[in-house]
Amino acid sequence: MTPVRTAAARPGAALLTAAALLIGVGGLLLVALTLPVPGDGTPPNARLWLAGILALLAVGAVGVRGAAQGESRAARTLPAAFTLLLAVLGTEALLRAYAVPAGLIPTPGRVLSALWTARTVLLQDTYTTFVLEALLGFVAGTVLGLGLALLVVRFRFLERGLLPYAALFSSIPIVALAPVIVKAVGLDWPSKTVVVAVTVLFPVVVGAVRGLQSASRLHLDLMHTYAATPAQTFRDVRVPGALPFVFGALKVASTLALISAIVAEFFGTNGHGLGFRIQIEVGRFGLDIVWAAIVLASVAGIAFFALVNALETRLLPRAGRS
Amino acid sequence: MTYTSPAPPTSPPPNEPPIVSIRDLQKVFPVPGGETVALKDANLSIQRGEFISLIGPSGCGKTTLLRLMADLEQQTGGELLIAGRSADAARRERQYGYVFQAPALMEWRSVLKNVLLPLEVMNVPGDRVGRAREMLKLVGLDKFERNYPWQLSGGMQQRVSIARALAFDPPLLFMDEPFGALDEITREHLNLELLRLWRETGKTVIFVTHSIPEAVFLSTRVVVMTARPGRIEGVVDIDLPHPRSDDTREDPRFFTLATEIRELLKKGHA
Amino acid sequence: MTYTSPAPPTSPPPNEPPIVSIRDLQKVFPVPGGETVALKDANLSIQRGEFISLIGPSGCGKTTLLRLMADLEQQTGGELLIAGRSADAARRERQYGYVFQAPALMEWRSVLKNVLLPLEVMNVPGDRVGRAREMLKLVGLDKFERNYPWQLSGGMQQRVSIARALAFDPPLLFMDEPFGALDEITREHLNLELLRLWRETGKTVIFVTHSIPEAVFLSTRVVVMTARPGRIEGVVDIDLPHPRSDDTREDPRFFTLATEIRELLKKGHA
Amino acid sequence: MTTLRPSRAAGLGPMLIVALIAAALYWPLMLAANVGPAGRTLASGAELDCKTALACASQLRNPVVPAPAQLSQGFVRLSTPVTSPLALPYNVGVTAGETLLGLLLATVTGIGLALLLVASRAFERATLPWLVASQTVPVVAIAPMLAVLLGQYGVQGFLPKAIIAAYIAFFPVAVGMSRGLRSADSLHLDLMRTYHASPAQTYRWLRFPASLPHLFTALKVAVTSALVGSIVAEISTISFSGLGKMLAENSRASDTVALWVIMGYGAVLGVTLVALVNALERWVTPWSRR
Amino acid sequence: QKLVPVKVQLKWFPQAQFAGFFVAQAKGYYKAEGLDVQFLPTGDQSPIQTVATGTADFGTTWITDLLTARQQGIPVVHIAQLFQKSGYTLVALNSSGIKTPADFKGKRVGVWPSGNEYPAVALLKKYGLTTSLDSSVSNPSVQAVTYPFDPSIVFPDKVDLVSAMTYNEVDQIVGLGYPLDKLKIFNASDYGINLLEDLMFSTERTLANKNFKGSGQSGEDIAAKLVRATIKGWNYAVKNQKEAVQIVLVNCGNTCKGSGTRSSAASHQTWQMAEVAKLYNAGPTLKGRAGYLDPATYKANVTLLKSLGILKADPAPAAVTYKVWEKATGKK
Ligand SMILES: Nc1ncnc2c1ncn2[C@@H]1O[C@H](COP(=O)(O)OP(=O)(O)OP(=O)(O)O)[C@@H](O)[C@H]1O
Ligand SMILES: Nc1ncnc2c1ncn2[C@@H]1O[C@H](COP(=O)(O)OP(=O)(O)OP(=O)(O)O)[C@@H](O)[C@H]1O
Ligand SMILES: Cc1ncc(C[n+]2csc(CCO)c2C)c(N)n1
Ligand SMILES: [Mg+2]
Ligand SMILES: [Mg+2]
Repeated sequence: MTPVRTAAARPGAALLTAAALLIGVGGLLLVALTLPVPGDGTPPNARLWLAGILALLAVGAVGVRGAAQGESRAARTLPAAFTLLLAVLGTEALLRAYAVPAGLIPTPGRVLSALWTARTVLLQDTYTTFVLEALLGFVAGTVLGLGLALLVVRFRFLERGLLPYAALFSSIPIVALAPVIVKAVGLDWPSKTVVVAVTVLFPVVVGAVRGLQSASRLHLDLMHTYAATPAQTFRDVRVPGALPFVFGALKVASTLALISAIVAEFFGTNGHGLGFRIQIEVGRFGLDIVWAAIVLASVAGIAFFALVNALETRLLPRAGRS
Repeated sequence: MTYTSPAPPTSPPPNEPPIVSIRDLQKVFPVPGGETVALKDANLSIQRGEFISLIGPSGCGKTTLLRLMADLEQQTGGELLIAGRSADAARRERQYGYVFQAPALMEWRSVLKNVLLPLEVMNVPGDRVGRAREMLKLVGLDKFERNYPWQLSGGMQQRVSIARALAFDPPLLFMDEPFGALDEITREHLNLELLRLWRETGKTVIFVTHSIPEAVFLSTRVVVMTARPGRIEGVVDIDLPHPRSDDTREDPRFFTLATEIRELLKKGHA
Repeated sequence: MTYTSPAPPTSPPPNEPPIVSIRDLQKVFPVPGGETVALKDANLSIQRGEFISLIGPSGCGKTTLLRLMADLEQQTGGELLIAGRSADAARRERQYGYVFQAPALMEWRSVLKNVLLPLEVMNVPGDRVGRAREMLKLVGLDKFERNYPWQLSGGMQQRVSIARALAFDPPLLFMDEPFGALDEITREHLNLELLRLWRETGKTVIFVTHSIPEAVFLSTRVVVMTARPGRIEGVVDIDLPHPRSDDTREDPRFFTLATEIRELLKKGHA
Repeated sequence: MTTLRPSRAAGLGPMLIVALIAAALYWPLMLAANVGPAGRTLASGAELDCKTALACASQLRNPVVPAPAQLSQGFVRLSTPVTSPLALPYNVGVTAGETLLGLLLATVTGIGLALLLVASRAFERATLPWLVASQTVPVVAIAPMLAVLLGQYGVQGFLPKAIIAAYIAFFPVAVGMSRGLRSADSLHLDLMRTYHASPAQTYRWLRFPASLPHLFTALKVAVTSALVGSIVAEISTISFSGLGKMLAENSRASDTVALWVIMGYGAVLGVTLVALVNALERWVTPWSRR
Repeated sequence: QKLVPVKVQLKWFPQAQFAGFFVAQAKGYYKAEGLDVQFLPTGDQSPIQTVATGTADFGTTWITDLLTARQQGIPVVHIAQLFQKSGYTLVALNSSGIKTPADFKGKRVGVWPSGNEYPAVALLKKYGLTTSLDSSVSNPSVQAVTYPFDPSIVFPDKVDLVSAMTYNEVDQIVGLGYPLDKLKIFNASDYGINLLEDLMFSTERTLANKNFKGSGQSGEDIAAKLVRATIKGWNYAVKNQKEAVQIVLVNCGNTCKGSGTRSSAASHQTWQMAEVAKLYNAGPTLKGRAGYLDPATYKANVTLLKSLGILKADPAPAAVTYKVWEKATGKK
């Protein structure tokens, strides 16, 4: 209800925003380029640079805040991009200022160049981890989870008898589960797919059951007066009410799926996958590739999350006013 | 609209069991640190084709009584039969429609789809959309069929919920203050429509209202309740002639009956 | 209860600006595939100490008008001043209390705590609990102060919400069908209590109702609205003497005024 | 309608029955899972104390699924002496402590972030995508680095595990809490507006109480996340005790049965912690009926 | 007098592999040098990382780890070499018919990840074999799989050959029901792949520190004391293995019991003690120069790592210091 402030409506503010962003981003870039890469040349006076870098970050943050005003497309997307830019440049500058060895923490610049030089291997790994393991496992786990949730809600006995055990299983960490599954299924990618499916299963069951049970009392009463069959109550009241919960669970599961796949790869692989790459490169202190793999995992995770999000807005054109 | 079997009001076929029969009915709600007696020692017998109004102070158990009859709540004592069967059996046979005190529309369905709901659930044959539109027209909302509930005013929502309850043409209607949120003109219009429907279809209606004139105008009998613990204070026979019209309200008997109910209510309030 | 400054009803101090002044007020809601004109060309001026009722068919914009005055909605056209200031400024000065069409009680607060809410928010000094209890007594719910909202019937909840709005003694009261869910006896009792309060405190009340007798009984003026697009059809001066009592309803003038409003309403409906 | 909903106090009966069914199915399933490896092991010429694949299935040294007798022996072996710092009870306690401390950190951070997210659209736009991103980073990969980073500032032992636990647990709290803070009924918001309540007052009297159910739902997710986080942290960083430490040790020693027993303890700990959150919820929100 | 606190990061769980350290601790050799030594248990993090960041002052690791870290700009320094011979093996069943490394072709080999795969890669390369670990090879002649150390996960049903340290995993495999006479063990060192294992290291900063933790002594002096006491411990341990095993057993948590659930910790550690004694009692140790890094072996290691492409260039001379060992032993 507060009137919408837009940068466009206040040219002064727009100018200020642009200036702050320019100083923040440009300044950090300049600092990062001026400072030597760790290992080349003498380490600079870190304390002095720290103050400067923090100041530039603060100026940049003011700019980001300004850029986030209004409802334009730019105002929605640019702040996140600028934040990333500031964070990356700030990290680069800090790592250079403190001359941190690349074998401990690589500078973002090195990570970027590793992304490029190792692109074929990394893309192959991403395919294995994301498509074969995470995506397939996610789909399998979701289908199973929804089916189980339906059963649980349909038969109250199962709800009381089975659901408590779901909580039990969901607190078993993948690190304990993965060796058992790898042992049972094998070292190739399907074992990781199974691990992903199992880890996705429980959030989906719990979310779907919660959603299916969140139906309004009055609506249930109404269906009761119609002597509706459970299937009808299900379709007309429970499912529409459950969708937001299910999507909430799917969003959690989408990030979980990728992490599980990577972690499961720590317990045995045939030489493919981002988890394998991370593990093998950590041993070689090739942390630039490690971080490149982490970046790819993150990007895949975000893309996955965004996909589920888009599906949600598609399927749930929520009628509610905010 | 075509309805079959215009049953003569207030004259049930002989030997038919009462459609509602209540003996010593009681409902106690447990509340933290005690209990609320919402209904106590209620006795009532309703014949098929009657139009019964329940009237009484706020919190006296009218909603509770309706919910018990609709098998939405379990009694804690006494006996309750609907058409000679248990409330549960009657519900399973889809004997009644229920208009809740709150509209209870589904926010993910448009107005039309809300009215279509019971028709879909009960798999009513024929032109369902036509039927739903007819009902919306009856309550004056045919222009809003594509709106979503939150785009309607309170009274409009309540009218959608009335249309929904009427849509599948149940023989028994429970209506919990259906016209409470409506203006007098709309209300009087709907009163007349409801009476016509009742007359033409032989439905039994059990109707909660706070308006004494409305109760007198509509009913064959008015049940007056008292508060805490909810009890039936008295039952007033409304011996005004049918069909009723605006003239009915001018009848001196109308005034006498209203006063009688008023006195009973006052007694219950004290 | 002790109230100071018993202002003479309907006679505002000279030169004071009207407490509500509306010029060509308009509110359009965008809806998918078009717009709903909820209010159009509304003009109205209300003096301090008046008791104004809004009456009109369901969906005609009564709630919308109240919400505009309460700064809960922004007009899409026209001008609106509360006590010579913007609606926003008036709200900031806590000039008014608002009783919503739905009870809007907070489910995590007991009845007493719900009534205490505005006193706590506004940090009203003195015996807040005593004040809240007094208000609950006024609406007949002093025995329920420890219950949670879901343990009350619909009408009882609405009464709690009335007690809440009265608790902090605002000079201006917006009431959206506050008595819609109440039985006639309770309603008449609360009508009298409200009138007494109004008389004794010099509050200005803007009151939405569907009951013509209620509007006539309570008001200094009745604003009759028409539906779609919502407009002010006419304003009827209620020149019945104060203080009013049960006898007022017997006044032939009462009947004339009610009929006049009725005619205006019918005209709006057509 | 009470009859349509399960009551909280649902009996333990169904759980017991399911447990019994699972117990009855366990033996045949165990045999089915192990008979393959047992056969292959025998075929490869391994010297076992059994002759047929079926007989070996219940006494493999590293079974896919351990036999009940193996489990019970393992349980006794790992649980006694009860007070020993090498036995499970003590280590469960350590992990529980780390988890709870992690949950506390996560709750404080999560609520703080939620407040910022709800209060400032700029903050939300600038950081939300990266908060999501932070959760797509495999903790196992960064936990060692994080522990090393903290270690050089003398942060060692209990705290790094709690911090790693908090790293994965804060997100559900932040999301749940911001959803909760936004869940306030629009009519209630209108009401507070008519009171001209300050934002702080609106939070205190409306948004916070309205957010509690959401917060607790999130906390139940967060507490299991925190548990997983502290176990992962124990495995991947310097640790002297804890369930994760025991998992790592026993996995290096090829003690499959021990892994199952530890997993069992972990699961029980998880359920206990969730029950604790549930109890807290019932205590904090007395008005909610169900 | 006040003891100087020293943190030492071991590279594995407590077991007889570190017998010398535990004996030195138990016999008070460290205390006698004025040191209060704490051993940090291992995790997934590399000892290099803990030492480089100062979480620990000294560590043990193996040569490839140290040199690759150095190559990535981490200023770690080799100060003493404990094991003079590699204990890395690849194990197959006799029944598999694998007789020489040349037979590995077309087989599945299980290797440990995280930099522990190099000895296997080196061995394979020596026989002209390529693995799937090298992503530049499109048609590898050996299928390599990684798994987390425990051989029972993969052996013998999922791989034909499995990595094993002479002193640990070999006995675990025996515990799975395959006595030594059923196994064919390929010792990497027998095939000229002798990448040195357990060594002690620190950082340039620590060694150059003039006032180690306010003790008034230099980092190098502390290092020398630590090395001296450790070598003393090792010498005692390999001579008194029974007693050493008893001391080790006090230090282990759940890790000493060896394979499966049946073999006792004591018998497994007795085996392990005997095996590590063989690795300790080799090369310079036999010439009374325990702890000395034989320059020729070091050079051979560097050459091997360069030929594998793991090292791009010769490591900086500062990667190794003999000063500490000389100070500790008084030898040259
Ligand atoms: N679920 C419940 N738990 C506890 N008490 C309840 C519950 N439902 C209703 N009550 C109590 O039962 C009594 C009767 O309630 P009911 O809703 O039947 O009243 P009513 O006659 O419909 O009132 P109104 O006209 O205000 O709607 C009230 O005192 C109410 O507080
Ligand atoms: N948020 C909204 N979006 C779209 N249309 C709306 C919205 N709110 C109200 N309307 C429309 O505005 C008109 C006036 O609504 P309002 O709630 O003011 O009616 P009312 O006079 O209070 O009716 P009632 O007596 O039934 O409460 C209605 O036609 C309604 O459909
Ligand atoms: C018992 C035992 N098993 C494996 C390793 C791991 N490890 C350490 S050095 C090295 C390379 C061998 O040349 C390997 C594989 C260990 N430390 N101790
Ligand atoms: Mg009611
Ligand atoms: Mg309204």
